[in-house]
Amino acid sequence: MTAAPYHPGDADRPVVEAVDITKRFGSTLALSGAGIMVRRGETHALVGRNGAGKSTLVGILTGLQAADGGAVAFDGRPAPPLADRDAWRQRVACVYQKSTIIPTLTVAENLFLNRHARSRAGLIRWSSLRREAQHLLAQWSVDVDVRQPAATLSVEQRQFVEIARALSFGARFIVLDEPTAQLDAAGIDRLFTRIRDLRGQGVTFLFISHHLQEIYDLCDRVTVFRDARHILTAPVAGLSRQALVAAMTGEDVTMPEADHRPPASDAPVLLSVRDLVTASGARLSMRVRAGEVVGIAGGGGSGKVEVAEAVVGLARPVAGSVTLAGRVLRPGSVPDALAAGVGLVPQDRHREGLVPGLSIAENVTMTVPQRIGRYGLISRARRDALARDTIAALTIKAAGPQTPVADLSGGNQQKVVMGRALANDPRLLVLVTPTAGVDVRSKQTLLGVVEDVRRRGTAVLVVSDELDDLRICDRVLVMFQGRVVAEMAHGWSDNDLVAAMEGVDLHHV
Amino acid sequence: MSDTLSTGTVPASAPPPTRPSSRHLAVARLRDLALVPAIVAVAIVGWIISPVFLSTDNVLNVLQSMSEIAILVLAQTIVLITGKMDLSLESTFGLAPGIAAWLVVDPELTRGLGLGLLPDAWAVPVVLLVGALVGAFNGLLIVRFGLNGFIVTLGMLIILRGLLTGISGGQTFFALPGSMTYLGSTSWLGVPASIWVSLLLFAAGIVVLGHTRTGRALYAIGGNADAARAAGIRTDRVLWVALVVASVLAALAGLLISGRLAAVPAAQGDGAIFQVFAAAVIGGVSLNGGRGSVFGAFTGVLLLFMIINVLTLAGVPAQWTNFLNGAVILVALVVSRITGGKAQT
Amino acid sequence: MSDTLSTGTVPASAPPPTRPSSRHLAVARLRDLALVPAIVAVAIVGWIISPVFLSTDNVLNVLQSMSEIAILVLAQTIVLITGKMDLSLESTFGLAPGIAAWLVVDPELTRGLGLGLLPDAWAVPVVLLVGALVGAFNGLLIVRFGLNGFIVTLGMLIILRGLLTGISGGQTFFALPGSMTYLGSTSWLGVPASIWVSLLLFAAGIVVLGHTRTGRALYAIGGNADAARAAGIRTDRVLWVALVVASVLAALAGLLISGRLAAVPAAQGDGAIFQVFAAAVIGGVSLNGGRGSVFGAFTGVLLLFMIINVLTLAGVPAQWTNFLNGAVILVALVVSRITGGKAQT
Amino acid sequence: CGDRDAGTGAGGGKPLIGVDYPRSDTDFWNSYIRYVPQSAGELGIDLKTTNSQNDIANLISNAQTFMSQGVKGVVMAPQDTAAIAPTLAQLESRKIPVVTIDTRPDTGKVFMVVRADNRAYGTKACQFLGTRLGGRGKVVMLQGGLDSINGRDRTEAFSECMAKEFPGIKVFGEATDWKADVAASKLQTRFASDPDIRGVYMQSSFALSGTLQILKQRGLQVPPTDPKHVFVVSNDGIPEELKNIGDGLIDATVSQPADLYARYGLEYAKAAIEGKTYQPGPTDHGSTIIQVRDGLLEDQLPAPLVTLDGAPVAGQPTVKYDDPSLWGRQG
Ligand SMILES: Nc1ncnc2c1ncn2[C@@H]1O[C@H](COP(=O)(O)OP(=O)(O)OP(=O)(O)O)[C@@H](O)[C@H]1O
Ligand SMILES: Nc1ncnc2c1ncn2[C@@H]1O[C@H](COP(=O)(O)OP(=O)(O)OP(=O)(O)O)[C@@H](O)[C@H]1O
Ligand SMILES: [Mg+2]
Ligand SMILES: [Mg+2]
Repeated sequence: MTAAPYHPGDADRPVVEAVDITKRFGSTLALSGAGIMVRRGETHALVGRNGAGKSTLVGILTGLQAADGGAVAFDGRPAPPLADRDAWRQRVACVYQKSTIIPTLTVAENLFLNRHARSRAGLIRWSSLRREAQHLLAQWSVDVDVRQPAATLSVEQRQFVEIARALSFGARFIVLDEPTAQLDAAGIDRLFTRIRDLRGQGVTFLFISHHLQEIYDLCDRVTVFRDARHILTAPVAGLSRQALVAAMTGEDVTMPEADHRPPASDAPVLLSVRDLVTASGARLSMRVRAGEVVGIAGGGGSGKVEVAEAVVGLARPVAGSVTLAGRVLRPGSVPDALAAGVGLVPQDRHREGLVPGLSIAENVTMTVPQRIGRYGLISRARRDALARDTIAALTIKAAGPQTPVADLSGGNQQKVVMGRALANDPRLLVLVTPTAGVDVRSKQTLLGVVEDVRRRGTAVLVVSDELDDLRICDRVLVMFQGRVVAEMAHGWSDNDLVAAMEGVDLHHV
Repeated sequence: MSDTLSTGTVPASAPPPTRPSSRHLAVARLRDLALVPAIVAVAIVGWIISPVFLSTDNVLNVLQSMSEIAILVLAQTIVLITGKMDLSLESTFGLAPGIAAWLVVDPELTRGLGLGLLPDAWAVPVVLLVGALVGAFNGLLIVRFGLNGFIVTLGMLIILRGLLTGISGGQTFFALPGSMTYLGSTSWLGVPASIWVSLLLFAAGIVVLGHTRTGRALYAIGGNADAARAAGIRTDRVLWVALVVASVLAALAGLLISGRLAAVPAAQGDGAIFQVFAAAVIGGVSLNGGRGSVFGAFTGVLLLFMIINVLTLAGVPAQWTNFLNGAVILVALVVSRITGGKAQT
Repeated sequence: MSDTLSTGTVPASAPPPTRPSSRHLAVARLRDLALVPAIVAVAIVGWIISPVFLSTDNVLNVLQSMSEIAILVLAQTIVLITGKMDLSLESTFGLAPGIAAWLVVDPELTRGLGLGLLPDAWAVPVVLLVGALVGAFNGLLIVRFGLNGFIVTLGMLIILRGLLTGISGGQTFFALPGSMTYLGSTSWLGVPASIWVSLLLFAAGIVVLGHTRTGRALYAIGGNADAARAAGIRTDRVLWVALVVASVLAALAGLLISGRLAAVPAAQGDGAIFQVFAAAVIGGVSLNGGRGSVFGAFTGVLLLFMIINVLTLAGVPAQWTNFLNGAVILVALVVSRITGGKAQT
Repeated sequence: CGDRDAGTGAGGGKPLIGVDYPRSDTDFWNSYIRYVPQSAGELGIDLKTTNSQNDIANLISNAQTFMSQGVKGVVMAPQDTAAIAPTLAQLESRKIPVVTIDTRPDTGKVFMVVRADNRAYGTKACQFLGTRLGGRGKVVMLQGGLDSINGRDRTEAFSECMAKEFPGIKVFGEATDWKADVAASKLQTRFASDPDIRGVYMQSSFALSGTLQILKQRGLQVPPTDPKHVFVVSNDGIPEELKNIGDGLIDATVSQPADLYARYGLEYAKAAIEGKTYQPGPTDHGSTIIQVRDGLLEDQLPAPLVTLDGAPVAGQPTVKYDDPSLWGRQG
């Protein structure tokens, strides 16, 4: 990282200031007279619920999109024209929320896209480019061959490639839009260490996250957006968590401590997984009683998602069996799992959760065609009625059941996925990272729903590495490198769980 | 962050940001009707150019001459909605009746063309069977082996056309049995049967794609195949079905035109696929899957054939007909882009 | 997770899950050479069928007869890598020299065909200019107006072909000026110039697409256009350039074949696009953009033409040539799928 | 056999001749394709054959292949008469004689052109329709493809003859691209706009069955004596047409001599290899060789008009539909 010369004279001028920004997408007002001011050298947090307009502001601050109204200034000077990408890139680097990795290109090329090392003849020098790439990734302990296509990277490795690239421009101002959503605890640690390092060198950050704790750990000041508007900007230190959430949600919510009531110990065993072995070698055996919420925790690559997918039939296990309420599920068959009463919230809502072009009603009822019609014919009225129920129950913000899910904000989309999982009144609900990228308020709703269904006797599997998700579980199985290494009853301490996920057994050192 | 969790009652949520999405809905529904004004306009222009244009005779003529291509468009629409494409339909259109004729036609009557292996009654079943087999083979390569649909069906287009040339020796099959010519040449209630057949198929298509489980599954697969699979839709099976149904429809369309011509020329359907794509896309069917309607596709093919008919009636010079056809397609495309309002990707 | 965040030192990360990445890499590099064994095999088979196959004469024949299509394949490869497609190339191939001939050819010499408006020296610049204009028009509709590339260029294919039929009245332009016939008919060092030209263009293509920022920008756009834009690539401009370059290449290829024929038939290039796509895809170029190489495309077109040549030498029955051509494409596709090892999407 | 090159051709002294078929997807050319090996057998010729699939670029490459294979003569039917010139020049430089079938190259030297006069087809059809309609009424001409020289010749001759000799007849020319379905729908459109159409001239048999279906659908298949009768003239002379004339479904066709194309194409090629030469004038097979330009001879084979009764039309003789000399009656 080459430190650019520091001009003390500029210190009072904000690194970036956006005033009165308005942005529309068709009929959606994404930003309405919103603004932000980031001071030199600070780490500034931007928070707000899903769809508040955070990422849209990022797009405007980094010159990817033009605002419909308002002005952006860097160091007190107006922002360069949109076409002049180079000028923008000198002022600001960014890790976008949406992946900007090009899967068909090699890791090395992704890191140096459009700024390849060139010989004097103007031709790309691939060998030196690879060397630089290797060097860059080594700093982040990302151990991959830079010659392989980026498509082969894990989600986490990709995120590090994005981060490494953004930080390698030598920009003095860096925007991070939910950089931690895809990282495990160790990865987040590495990132934060690095951010603190750079901050020490005078680099300014704009940091977006739905993990409020990260805001308190890392940031100096925070700006809150709500419903496309700027609500407040204040020093983090002086703002209570309560006040912050109130600003985000616009209501003074009290946060009662979860009153955990374990299921009756005589409840029948509903799900039993026997010697399940996935294609990648992860193993799982367990029994879950009716009304029980069981967590499966683990870091990246621990195999937790693979076993969950094998249980619900999304992936075909190599060995083992899954029995739900006495019925042995056909391996690798989602329809059979559905028929037996499995509801699923898959890991990635964009990839497996939603058909963006179709309406909420169609998405929600996709797993239950038999409930909305007979003889293969679909009754629109029944479908819409069912969807309206879901919309009400999960407080999905939408005009109606016919709204295409592509028009919803992330949190609301996730609720639709949850609605789809609940549509067939499941006996077993499997939730894979159910609250990823979801704002605090929506998180509350979603986890509240879990509490409701478990009361009705549904067994729930929560597959996640989010401590918040796992806190509602009666017990948590911790996986590490494909094996269950620990089981923790409700009331575990965060330290123990995190240590177990990292393969360290604190009690047997 | 445990303090953010609440297992108590869900508090009333903040009022949603205003979204005039009812307008959005209206647009979505209107998209189906997007071409209707254009159709009316062409009808008026046609009537001004030649009063004959709106005569029953000419209207039936337009409907009949578009009926076979329309069924191809329906077939292609089904495949396009799943996010695939099937170029080979134009060859199936010729091959299916060609094979039936080859197996059935008496070599005595046609100087050795045809084998006369099967009795006449088999002709129509064979046509449909060939369609089903072609569809199944496409399915094998595309769904099972994961080959790219565009290039598989491109190869099949060439192969099937070559197969027809091979078995017919490039000649036209004549002396078709009555069962093969019946549908294409008879009239019901004074209206050619092929018009009835195509209209009925479109009506069925509207119902199936709009109001049945399988139909909606096509949209789900086209919109996001992984999500459809996770929702318990047997995506592979539905894709096979779509490909087979499309090929069978193409075979049926081929049967109709063979009936109308009372013959199967070796070049039957040659180049038709361009028109088929154009009609489907003008009718609002997306090439990326998941979007479009059967009714829209129908308006697309209707508009195209009305314009061709007007051009014929107006007697445009022969060397400029191709140019005008192309121009019509491009203009219709741009217009449908403007009325549709969304960038096509 | 607050408790894990405050540590100062970076903890040693867990060992990453093992990935057989070296094997993966080998495959990636080998994909370029995937067709070489097939080419060698065909050469051997060809030589067994007819010893003439490997004679200099015949090799030059194969290279020359593929040279123009090969340039079209190069053009299509450039467009495909950006994730678009250009069907209209086959019409530009005929139209560009057609317009030049129309403007230049003396009507006295050709029974009224042609206008004789421009001096002979203008012919070649006009050919290239027409190519550039067609590409720019495609760019206008696709890049600027956001229309779907497949359907725009399909419309353009029909329109441009119709335009050529229109200006020529369907006839063949002949009596071309020497400047138009030179490249297509002369020989350098005993090898036809069109072979040199096509090889040089491919070499240039390999360098540009593999080793310049613009070339890599094509791949980036094809892989993920939004990401490419975020990386500072002017995606719109690069797409325009790709479309214009492709059309100019098509025009140049048309010039070569017109030179070889000393004429511009109205049907020049008719149906060639099928072969072009087949060659590119067999050569490993993805229809979804972002993947494929110029060298691979070259091996694709070489393989196709070698097989066609072998079939010709073997004297397959006329009726079955089409079928065999189609079968060859399909088989090559399946084989390249097996050697490539990845499902094509 | 010629003694110059004896022994170099395969099969001990039989001359090796390359024949390129122009296309294999039409009835007419497939008949030709069937006659070629037959005639080659009769004439004692070794054959190499290729198929240029209606694409001049293929034809050029095939000619190259012939040269590589060492053929001594080439028979081809270039559908593009301008673009073939460089290939002819190349063959000439290798001293390989060329006979073209069906078309006459615009430039370049060939040993002999074997063809029937396509303009005469159009004129014959015009005279037949003109006299039968009594010089009045409306006729539809189903043209072939605009990019085909033969189609253009027929169109021009028919239109010119109608304009000159039967100005009372209105001609609707419809381009069909040689496609049966296009022809059918255009004809139907014409019947919709002008129900009083009395004659149809189709430039090739491709439109045959579609036309018959339309006439049947409209109830117009009535005997010639009925005033509603629509006179139909076809072109090619394939067996189906002859049968239809016999059944009274169509009225006439022009018989293109597919068999003679094959036979004389090969015969002239063989003669050229043997060093024979020809002069303008009548031939031994009822045709005439004419010199169309310097160094270009053309054997114009008879292409008779075939009718139900074989009675002369406008003073020209016609052939009765069941005459055994017609190629469509053989085989
Ligand atoms: N390209 C787009 N087209 C249409 N609507 C869009 C587009 N981008 C964003 N929106 C809409 O604008 C609003 C703001 O979106 P934005 O992505 O800025 O939210 P966010 O605050 O980043 O939310 P999240 O926390 O879920 O990332 C949302 O309603 C979203 O649906
Ligand atoms: N020289 C010919 N001799 C006999 N019949 C011909 C001739 N030319 C054309 N025809 C008739 O027209 C049909 C096709 O002719 P031609 O080869 O000229 O087509 P084309 O214009 O190249 O057509 P396409 O558009 O299909 O390429 C044949 O079925 C044949 O009956
Ligand atoms: Mg966001
Ligand atoms: Mg053609």
